[in-house]
Amino acid sequence: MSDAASTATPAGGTPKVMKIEEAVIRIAGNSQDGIQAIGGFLARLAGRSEQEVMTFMTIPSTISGGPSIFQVRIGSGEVLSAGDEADMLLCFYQHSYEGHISSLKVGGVVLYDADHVTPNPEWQELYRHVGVHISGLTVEAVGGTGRDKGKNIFALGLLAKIFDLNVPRLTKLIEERFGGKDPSIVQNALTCFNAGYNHSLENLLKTYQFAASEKKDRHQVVMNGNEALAYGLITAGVRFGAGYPITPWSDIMEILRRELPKYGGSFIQCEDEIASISMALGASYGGRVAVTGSSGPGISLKTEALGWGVMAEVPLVIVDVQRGGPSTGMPTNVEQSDLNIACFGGHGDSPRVVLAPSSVEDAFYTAIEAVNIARKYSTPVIILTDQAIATRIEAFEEPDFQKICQDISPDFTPVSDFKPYDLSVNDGITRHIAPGTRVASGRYPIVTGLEHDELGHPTGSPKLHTQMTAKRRNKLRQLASDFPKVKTYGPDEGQILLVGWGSSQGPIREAVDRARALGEAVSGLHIKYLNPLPNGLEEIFRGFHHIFVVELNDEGLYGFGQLATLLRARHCDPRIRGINKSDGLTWKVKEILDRARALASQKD
Amino acid sequence: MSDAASTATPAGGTPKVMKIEEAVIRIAGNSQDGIQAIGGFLARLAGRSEQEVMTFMTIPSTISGGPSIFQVRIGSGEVLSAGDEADMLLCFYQHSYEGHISSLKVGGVVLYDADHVTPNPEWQELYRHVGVHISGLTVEAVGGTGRDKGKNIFALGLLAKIFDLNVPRLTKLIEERFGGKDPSIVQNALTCFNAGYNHSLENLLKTYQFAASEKKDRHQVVMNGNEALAYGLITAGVRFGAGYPITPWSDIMEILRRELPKYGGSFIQCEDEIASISMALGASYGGRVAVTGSSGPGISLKTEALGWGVMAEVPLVIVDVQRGGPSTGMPTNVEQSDLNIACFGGHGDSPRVVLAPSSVEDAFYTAIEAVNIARKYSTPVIILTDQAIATRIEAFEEPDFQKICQDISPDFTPVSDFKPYDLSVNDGITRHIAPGTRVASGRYPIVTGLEHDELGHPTGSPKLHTQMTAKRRNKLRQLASDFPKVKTYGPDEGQILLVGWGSSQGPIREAVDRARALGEAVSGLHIKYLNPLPNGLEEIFRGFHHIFVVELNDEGLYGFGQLATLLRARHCDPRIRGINKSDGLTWKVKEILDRARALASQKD
Amino acid sequence: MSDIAIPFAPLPRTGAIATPAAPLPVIPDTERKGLTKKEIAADHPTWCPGCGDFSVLALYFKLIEKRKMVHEKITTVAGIGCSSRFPYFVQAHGVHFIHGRALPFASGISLSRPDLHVFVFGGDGDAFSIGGNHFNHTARKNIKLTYCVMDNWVYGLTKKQTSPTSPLGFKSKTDQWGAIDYPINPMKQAIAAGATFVARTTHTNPNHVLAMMEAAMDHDGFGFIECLSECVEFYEGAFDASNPRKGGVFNTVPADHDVTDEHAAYKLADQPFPGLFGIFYKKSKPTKNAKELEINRAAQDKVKGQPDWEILKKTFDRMK
Amino acid sequence: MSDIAIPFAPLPRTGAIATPAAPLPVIPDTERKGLTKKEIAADHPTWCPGCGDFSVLALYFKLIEKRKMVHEKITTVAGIGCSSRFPYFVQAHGVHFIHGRALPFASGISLSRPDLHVFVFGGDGDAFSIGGNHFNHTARKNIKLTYCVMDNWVYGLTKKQTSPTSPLGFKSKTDQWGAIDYPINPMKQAIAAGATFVARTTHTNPNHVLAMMEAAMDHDGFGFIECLSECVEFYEGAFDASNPRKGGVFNTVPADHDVTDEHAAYKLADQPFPGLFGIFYKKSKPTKNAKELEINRAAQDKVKGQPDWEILKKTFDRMK
Ligand SMILES: Cc1ncc(C[n+]2csc(CCOP(=O)(O)OP(=O)(O)O)c2C)c(N)n1
Ligand SMILES: Cc1ncc(C[n+]2csc(CCOP(=O)(O)OP(=O)(O)O)c2C)c(N)n1
Ligand code: SF4
Ligand code: SF4
Ligand SMILES: [Mg+2]
Ligand SMILES: [Mg+2]
Repeated sequence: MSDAASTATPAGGTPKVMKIEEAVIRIAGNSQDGIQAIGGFLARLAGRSEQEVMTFMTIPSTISGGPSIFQVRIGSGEVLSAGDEADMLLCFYQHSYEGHISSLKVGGVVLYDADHVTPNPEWQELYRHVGVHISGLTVEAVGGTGRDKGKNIFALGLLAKIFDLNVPRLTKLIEERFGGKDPSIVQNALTCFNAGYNHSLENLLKTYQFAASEKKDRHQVVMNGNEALAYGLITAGVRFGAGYPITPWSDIMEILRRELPKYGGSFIQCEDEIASISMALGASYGGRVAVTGSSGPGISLKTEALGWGVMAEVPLVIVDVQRGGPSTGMPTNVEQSDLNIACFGGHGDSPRVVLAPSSVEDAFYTAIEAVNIARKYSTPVIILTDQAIATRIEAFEEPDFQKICQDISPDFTPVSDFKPYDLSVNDGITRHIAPGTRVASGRYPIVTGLEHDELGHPTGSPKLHTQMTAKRRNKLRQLASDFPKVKTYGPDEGQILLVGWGSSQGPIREAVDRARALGEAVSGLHIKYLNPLPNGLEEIFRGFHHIFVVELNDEGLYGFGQLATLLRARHCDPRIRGINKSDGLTWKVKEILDRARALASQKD
Repeated sequence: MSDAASTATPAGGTPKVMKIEEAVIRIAGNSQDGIQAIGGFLARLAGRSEQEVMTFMTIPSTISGGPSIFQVRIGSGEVLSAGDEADMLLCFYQHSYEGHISSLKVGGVVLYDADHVTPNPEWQELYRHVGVHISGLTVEAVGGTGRDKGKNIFALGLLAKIFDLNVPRLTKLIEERFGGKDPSIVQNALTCFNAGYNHSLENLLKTYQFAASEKKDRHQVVMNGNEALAYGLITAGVRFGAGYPITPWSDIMEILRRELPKYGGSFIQCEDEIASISMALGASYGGRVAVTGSSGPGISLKTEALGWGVMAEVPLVIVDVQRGGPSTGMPTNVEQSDLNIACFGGHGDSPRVVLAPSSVEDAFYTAIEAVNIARKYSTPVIILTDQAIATRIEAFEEPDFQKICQDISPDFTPVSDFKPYDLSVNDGITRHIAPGTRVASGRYPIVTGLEHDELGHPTGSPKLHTQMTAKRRNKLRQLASDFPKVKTYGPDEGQILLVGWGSSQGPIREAVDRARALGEAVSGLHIKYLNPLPNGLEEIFRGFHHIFVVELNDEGLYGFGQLATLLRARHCDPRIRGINKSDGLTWKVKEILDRARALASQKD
Repeated sequence: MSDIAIPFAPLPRTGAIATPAAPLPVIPDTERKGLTKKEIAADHPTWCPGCGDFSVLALYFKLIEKRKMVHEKITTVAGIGCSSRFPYFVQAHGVHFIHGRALPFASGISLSRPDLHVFVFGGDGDAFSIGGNHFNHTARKNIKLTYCVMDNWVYGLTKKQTSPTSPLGFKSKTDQWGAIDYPINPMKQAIAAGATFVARTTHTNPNHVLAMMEAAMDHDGFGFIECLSECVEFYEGAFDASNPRKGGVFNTVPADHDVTDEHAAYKLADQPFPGLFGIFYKKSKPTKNAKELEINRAAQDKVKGQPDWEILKKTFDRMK
Repeated sequence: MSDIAIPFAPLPRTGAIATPAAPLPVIPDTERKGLTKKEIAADHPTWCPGCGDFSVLALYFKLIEKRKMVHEKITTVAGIGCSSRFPYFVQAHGVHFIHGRALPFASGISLSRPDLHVFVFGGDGDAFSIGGNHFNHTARKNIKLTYCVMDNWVYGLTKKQTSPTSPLGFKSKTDQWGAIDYPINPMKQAIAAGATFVARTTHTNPNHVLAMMEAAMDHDGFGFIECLSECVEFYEGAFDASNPRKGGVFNTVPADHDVTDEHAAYKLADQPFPGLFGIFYKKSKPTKNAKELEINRAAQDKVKGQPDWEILKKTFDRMK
């Protein structure tokens, strides 16, 4: 807790309250104990209290559950990452205690279940230990059914006390969460909560209180990145989707399957990923941009049909929730190793658009943007999100739905004559008419994956293949010129420029802030549009001595990652180097800075 | 005909023989007329006469056949391409005459079927016209069945006379070709041939004679690139393959299906491309490197399973006979647009090996090399050939089979203990034992697509994912250091370096020769190993002012092609620029030179 | 990070199409007179002279004329193959998709555009080799569309490889000694998969083909027709035994056959070639289209009258 | 261009494996004593406590013990899913391939390694959703291997989505209101596809499972077993009606059923859940393995005694 950790108070004396800017709390136990729930409550509470919040969790690899953590960072100021080190570690078992103590800041607080954890004397020197018989007290509280179900809520009560959290709001959240089912459940939950809250922590001498965060003009909503993306698509006007389950993409399809019917749409679970993208393309052809998506292996399977979308120039949104690869890889870990397939997947020259959201909120708006680009440029658009954004919870300002909700239903106004692949149209962009649109001339278009003439009929003409290939490429060049100007985070001149994309925006910005605080001339550059790349990057590069591309993927055959490859190829600037890792985990701010400093001190 | 064309001889006088170095003959008609056959005979004859030969043909897009050409270039010296301009045009119809006259060298000879073609007075000024009633005379010759079947053989006779070809050899070839079936067929063929040969061409005043080519120490064989590749695989010891038909890959699978049984192997036609690569991987796991392959869309479908091969580190050979893309694209045209998918196809970081043959002969040896690399580095290897190599016919020295034939049958010697993904082995390369191999320790390996430990069991360990990712990448770095040193074609210093890969080697070399002949400092660099790239290219680049990468693919979003992208990314040398086209046709030497000169005169 | 703007404003709805000169009047269906063959025929087919596919095309034209289809609503979808070139020859909205995936594509249209009836044409390889799984799942889900497989027992476009319907012994480029894999039985596969309309016909009997097309089109659900269509180039004479004009016999499904009896239908499919022609199986069962619609109705009842943005807002309120 | 060298010399054959210390003796099969459970069990399964898959695994161990399988020849292949984690738990050669493609992979082993008998395990989604087409084609080609589908009527690994075998009304994450797609009937699909051995069993009847595994393994061809295997996490109680211990009934195929009668077998599959258990269909028919072998024999007779290089040389002589 920025500053709390420093001031170690002497034993004895009365509890005193201390103001803090932010806190990183790591909850370690087993997934079955509902530790995610504790984190969820804290996050939502922070949202309602207009604080910033970010969470991070690990998912056990076995279905039956197992050791798992949930880390939540709550701040009155801007929260950019889930935090490198925890201020407090709440642990339910010996394995949680031993496995995660190292993630605790020296001087930090260990809150442990005294029924399951025996503290280690050495560690007691380094960290402030607080033991509570969480299991036992929970069983007592709910009336000795013998099962300690609810100990997570009990622990939530403890945290509420320690961090002086808003109890009415928490109570409300608990009621909302457990409401509906039989009332006894809500009752038990509240009992556990109060038991925890009222449990006296005589041996803990301090209560922390978050400094008030500046008032937000709109309410905050709290959700994870998959939810944000799914609702963004609905807001954009998407009403049809098709997919096949795969982690971590599945919840997007599950949300759309549940929600779309309210809007007169539907989402179909298909027999495989190939059928899903084909079905989505069919619906797009039907007149309204549709969505499909997947993760890992499922994305590879979609590349053939994606190529048809590029050739036929049919709009489509494809969501890729990246996970650890290659092959089945590491399904519940994060990685940014699908940039290559997103930009180049599929045979032949098949230019498509690739965008990457940087946060949960950005996932929401990126979805809308993707839909609009797909329609405007009549092209498939890939949204390259990842497991970290998918699973982490953030609070962000509630969107102004009345303002941004889109109607993109098809238009069947008859046309006099029509050529979808018209080479003469001045914007050079293909437009399709949906079936059901009458063409007065009686000449109807065919939409096809063969090289074609302007009406969509097959051609073997070298001239047409040359022209159509250029047409498909040039519209993306035009898109690039429509992109908003890229700006650096921090001054546009300095020693080191940290270039990143996707979910690493937060850690990179935090790294920049930290370095700046220490007087180091470090700035950040976040690239959201990955294919085509925005123009004018060379000017930005000119302002720095070192350009490091920070990516969660392998350094590759030649020593740099996937975005670095694109940038080096385009700009031929040897100062562009890679900071990469493939350990399946998000960046720690410290890792980035250490690597950057080391690399900068090396000769290129 | 290098020199013939220049010396226009006066009308009248007696025929005289003239020595020529080489000739480019274009035969234009309908595919049904068996014009491919004429070309085939000429090519095989050239082969037997130890001449160099290269052919080029177009395939009608409709199944029912239609206008088609076959061009053959025969030379006593080295023949590098099928030739830009023809010395002689043999045309059967008005459309063939009008459609192809422009491909004829000014002063060249038009040999036309006077029954179907009426010469154009203007053109008669520019080209020497020779009309023969080919159809009529054929019908007469075979005894007026009314059908002009055999007119192609009649025309062959004419050419035999004009070019003073070796008649006994030709006769033998005709007998071999039409033998087996009922004798009357051979009879008719020979009748047609002789009729053509003995038809007096009083109005053609010259007979051409090829200068003797220097004696080759081995016999020459004549075949197309698909045949060479298929037999190369058999020579390498491959005994199992699986595939699904697609043009132009199909004949490779058809040849293997027919030939492998003789060697105790088999090739299976599967229900689709995914099943084929899966089946091939199964056979590879069974202990002996197997092959699969496809073209265009089929390659996209294989990327998921390919990724498994990379992750599990199972050797496999994947043949990609490139055609015009994207999507169904232009199935019977050539393109080099699959380099991206070959290097990057599939999700996650999945390093694999990519090689491209440069000619029919090279296709044979590249197949062997691919198999050996796949086994030595336990990795999937992609052979990136293309429609041009697949369909063109070349003559090359018969391989010394006794010397190069390989036995790669599996070895089941029991082992004491075994870890396929052993991180400690000094060469850092994974080895597999085939099922059937006893492990004395009783601990057996699992081969898997999940990230794994050394025995192949799943892991969630960040450390192992980092180590295994490095292991999969580093073995390819090691492979790169084993590559033979790359050499330039022509001096290693100069103005322009023309970099190319695959089937454009011939035209590029010819472009270099031509430019050099004119005193221009142009050299060539052929890159056979595309992933990983060979080391030390920067030294070669240093010797030139301009580095132009000549590719049959699109200039892309940023103005350069797919190999250029790889080279620019690795070497960050802005002088690397692209010379690209996507018209579905092979390079004309003139195109390359014109484009190179123009680009060189531009500022970078 | 709430400084997010959306650089790409939504296109106006009309932006989806090339700006038409002056918007044209919509012709009420009642005022339509059926289309003439001339109006509905596009490119001259690139098929080999004599290819069976010509008759299937001709009968599709007849169907369009006879049933007075509304021109702009005709939607023809195909995969890849000789037969799959079909849409190019029909002067109407059409799609030439990828090999083996025409059904899911067409399902996407069918499920999102209840106002259209989609026709899908393709070959035996497209349908039963690479496309086999989509065939089964489209059938079991009973998605409303008409699927006519032009079965020539061979891969035509790729020039004579064995197809899943090639009989044992058929000499192809991939089975030089004759096919050895047991062929599939399209009728049995369709019935076992749960198809609700299963019929068999042959290109040499125009009236029968037309009758089957009409019946399939009128069926509310997945309508599957196997139409024998000879490949004169690579499998000449394959179907002579079913062609009276070639000394063959054209036997129709017995009049007393109960088309709703799954087992009887399955048994009919046992007969050796030329087998029987007609409707083997027909059952009315709610379509997936209808079931999805029901789900929508139920869901929309709960939010009656609210504009989309309001529904979204309420949803987000629950995430505060 | 004949200056071509081959930079990569072939590896010595033994190069395929990590150089073993001292080559070890091969133990003749006759001298083997059956393996113990301890020798054949690997990692402790990561399945949820109570998952039906445990019993299937236990019975595979039993089969291995009982049939005295040679350790190094046991080859277990799976796709992706909870059930597909199977190979990790067996201490023998094994492969964890990709989702839905275990059958073609296993076929590659079966067709190139006649000395091995491959067992394939997987789930209902793996087998009938993404893998459905491979299932049909492996069945019709009658490729020799044993395929045991552990059917739990749900997607387990991905946490409760509808599977092709989920009954109508099953509430899953992708069908919150209950499944609406008509489920497939694995027995009918297998029979119609041409499978030559089709059996059904359930994890709660160990002896029956073992019997089916033995019969499938002894069948010369494609042996398919649907084994109900409860997902206690996401579909608890799904199969109670088939479990006497839960008040259900376990009815076996009637003794007088003729397993070679395709129609009778197809009819048996009509019964509503819990249906019947046992062998529905069994027919001996030449396998693809045998037919390919025949082709090889014929081809090799023509080149009897010639080393490979000579055959190649002769072939090239014809291309001069
Ligand atoms: C993914 C993919 N694989 C293979 C091909 C090549 N291919 C085109 S059509 C075809 C099969 C044609 O047979 P069929 O479906 O029976 O149609 P037909 O030509 O006989 O009418 C194949 C294998 C392709 N275009 N795409
Ligand atoms: C190509 C691909 N698509 C999707 C997935 C995600 N996935 C893994 S297992 C599975 C289905 C599991 O169901 P089932 O096959 O019935 O096995 P179970 O877990 O029920 O035993 C899915 C969809 C994947 N790994 N690969
Ligand atoms: S190849 Fe066969 S199927 Fe194709 S067009 Fe010709 S006759 Fe018809
Ligand atoms: S989720 Fe279901 S299928 Fe998977 S292990 Fe648990 S109980 Fe078994
Ligand atoms: Mg066919
Ligand atoms: Mg399952």
